[in-house]
Amino acid sequence: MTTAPDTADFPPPPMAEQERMVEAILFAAPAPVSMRELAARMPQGCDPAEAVRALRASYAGRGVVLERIGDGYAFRTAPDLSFLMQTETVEARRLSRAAIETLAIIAYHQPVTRAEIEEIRGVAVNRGTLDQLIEMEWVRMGRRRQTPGRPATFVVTEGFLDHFGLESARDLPGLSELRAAGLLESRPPSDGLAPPLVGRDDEDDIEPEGPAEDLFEDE
Amino acid sequence: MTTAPDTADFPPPPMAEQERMVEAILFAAPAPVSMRELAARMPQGCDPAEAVRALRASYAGRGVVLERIGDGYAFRTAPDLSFLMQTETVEARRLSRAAIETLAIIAYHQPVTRAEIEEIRGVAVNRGTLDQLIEMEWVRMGRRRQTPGRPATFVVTEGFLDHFGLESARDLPGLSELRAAGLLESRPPSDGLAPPLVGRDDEDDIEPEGPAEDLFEDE
Amino acid sequence: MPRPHAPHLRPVPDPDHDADAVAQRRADEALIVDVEGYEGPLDLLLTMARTQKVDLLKISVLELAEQYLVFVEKARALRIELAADYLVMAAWLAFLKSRLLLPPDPEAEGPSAEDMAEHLAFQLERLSAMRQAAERLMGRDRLGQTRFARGAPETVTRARRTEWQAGLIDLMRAYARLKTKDEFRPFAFDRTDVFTMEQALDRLRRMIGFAGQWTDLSVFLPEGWSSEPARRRSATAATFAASLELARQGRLEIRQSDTFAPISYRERSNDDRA
Repeated sequence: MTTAPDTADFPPPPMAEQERMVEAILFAAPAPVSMRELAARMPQGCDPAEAVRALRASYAGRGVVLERIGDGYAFRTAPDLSFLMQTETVEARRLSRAAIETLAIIAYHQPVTRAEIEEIRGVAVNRGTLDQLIEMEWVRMGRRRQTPGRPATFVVTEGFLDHFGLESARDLPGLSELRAAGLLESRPPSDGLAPPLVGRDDEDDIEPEGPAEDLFEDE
Repeated sequence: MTTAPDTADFPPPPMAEQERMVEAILFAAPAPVSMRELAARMPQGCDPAEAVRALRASYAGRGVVLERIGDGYAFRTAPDLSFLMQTETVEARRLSRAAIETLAIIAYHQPVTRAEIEEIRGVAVNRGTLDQLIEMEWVRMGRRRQTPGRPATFVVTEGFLDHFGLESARDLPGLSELRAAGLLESRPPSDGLAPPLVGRDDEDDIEPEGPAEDLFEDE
Repeated sequence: MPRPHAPHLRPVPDPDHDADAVAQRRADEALIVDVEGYEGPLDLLLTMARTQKVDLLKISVLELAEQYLVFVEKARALRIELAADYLVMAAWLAFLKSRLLLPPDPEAEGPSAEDMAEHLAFQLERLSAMRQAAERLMGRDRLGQTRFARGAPETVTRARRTEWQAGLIDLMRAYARLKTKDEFRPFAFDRTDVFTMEQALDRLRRMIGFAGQWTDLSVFLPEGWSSEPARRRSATAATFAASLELARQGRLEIRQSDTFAPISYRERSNDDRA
């Protein structure tokens, strides 16, 4: 390094100032900065090695650490805080009718085989539907049924009970309760026809928007 | 599965830890991060405002400082160390005098309409000038003025504050003096009071395809 | 004759008289040469006002107007083409000057000359202030010039999490829907056991001619509709209704001997119809 005659006469800045300089340079640099480059950029007489050492110490245990990367030095966020380096966007979505029906059948009939689910729903169960419920951790595989072919059974999980606020799957309301709640009506409500008045009060509490829409919605 | 109820049961991390988190998030981010975003990224129950306050104090006088910019916070190198940053200095886009004046007028008079800018400068604002400022993300459209014709207004952005190192538009240099001198008052010239504004002809040379308003129609 | 409120008024100096005038002329000529460099008349006026070396709010607008008018005259003499707005400003300033020099006309409408002059001074001061503000702004510690952002920002990964919304009520409703699927079917009128009046009319019209004598209603019921009660009821009702229609048209006669006694029909002869 060439020493410019006029600057060589000045004493180097105090170490605290040199530390500041290294801090700013490393912060703004797009890539790790080598000791040589630090020395070239800092005023004459500075001791970048010492400044880096001091700076490294003062960042110890902080949210940002001074790392040596190859020949250079760079700031990086502390590894234990990497979980903060992602933003999570939560998207609320409604389950498909197929999924909620399959889930209901598993909850009411568990352990239940796929064939049984299909029999109750009257349509084939899409592989994706069961996968989705399993991925959501609301459904898991139970024991295999001891019948020919030893089919797998499905049961609901703790997570399911937690989500739906149930102590156990046995707490699910039975058919008679569903009927009392107006969820099981023997006559289809049709347009312009008022639903039966009996039990309307309870029903209102449970489903203020009325049952008719969901019953005939397209799958 | 909902995670919120589970985490709410945990006590928030100690303040020193929250400070580390804010430090890591702000260090990693290229643009200012708002308090709201900090809160969203940190665990439940954290107090990012308090953490920012503590962190700001501990960075005072360092080579890197924690700046407040509009709604957000960001680390920036200390201005006194700019002499070390020759390699990082980005060639500033050369702004015309018209662009600089227009920018200042928008900053000090915001929200301001194009007609008001023209009234202050005494010449028509050509579209290229506003386009340039908008493209640089220093200026954006504000609400339309609720006056006949509902003219668009212009305001400065957070990018402007960041670029010029301002916490808010209230911190513009000399703002209170200008206001006290009545120079920021909107004095709509009544008929015959002010010299007429000409110069639309020049503008037509620049933008033969029509008046500038069209550009900003979709607000 | 100068008016008391225009203290800065002074006669236009004779260009060849003194050194001041020479300097003034040179300045004016410099302005003319530089006219391309000005952003319009207000900008030029501001430069001229600066030569008065006073607080902009205390400038003599009258003097400024005269200076400007002299400038425009010289530009013309030098055959320099001035843009329209310079000429409009000249006309406006000439008007203002005349009003400042004349005693106020009590009949005159609109703003007074003083108001106009004051507004011009305000405009000049405001433009000047904005220029200073712009300078101060550009002189700040600007990002990328003296202040720097993180050179290697770390990427924030964006994770998408889907939160499924389903409540117990959805679950119960789904189950209810399944368990009552057979009962629940879209309303459709069951036509298999219904004999319509149209069908009955058709049948009756064809058969009545052959019957000849009084014939019991049951004979007219279609085949297979007599045994099953629901079907029989439907066919009986339709046939009876059809018979009423034919009776109305005068094509058959209806007879019932007693309440709930069998109903019988016969064709009405042409003779009777007449």
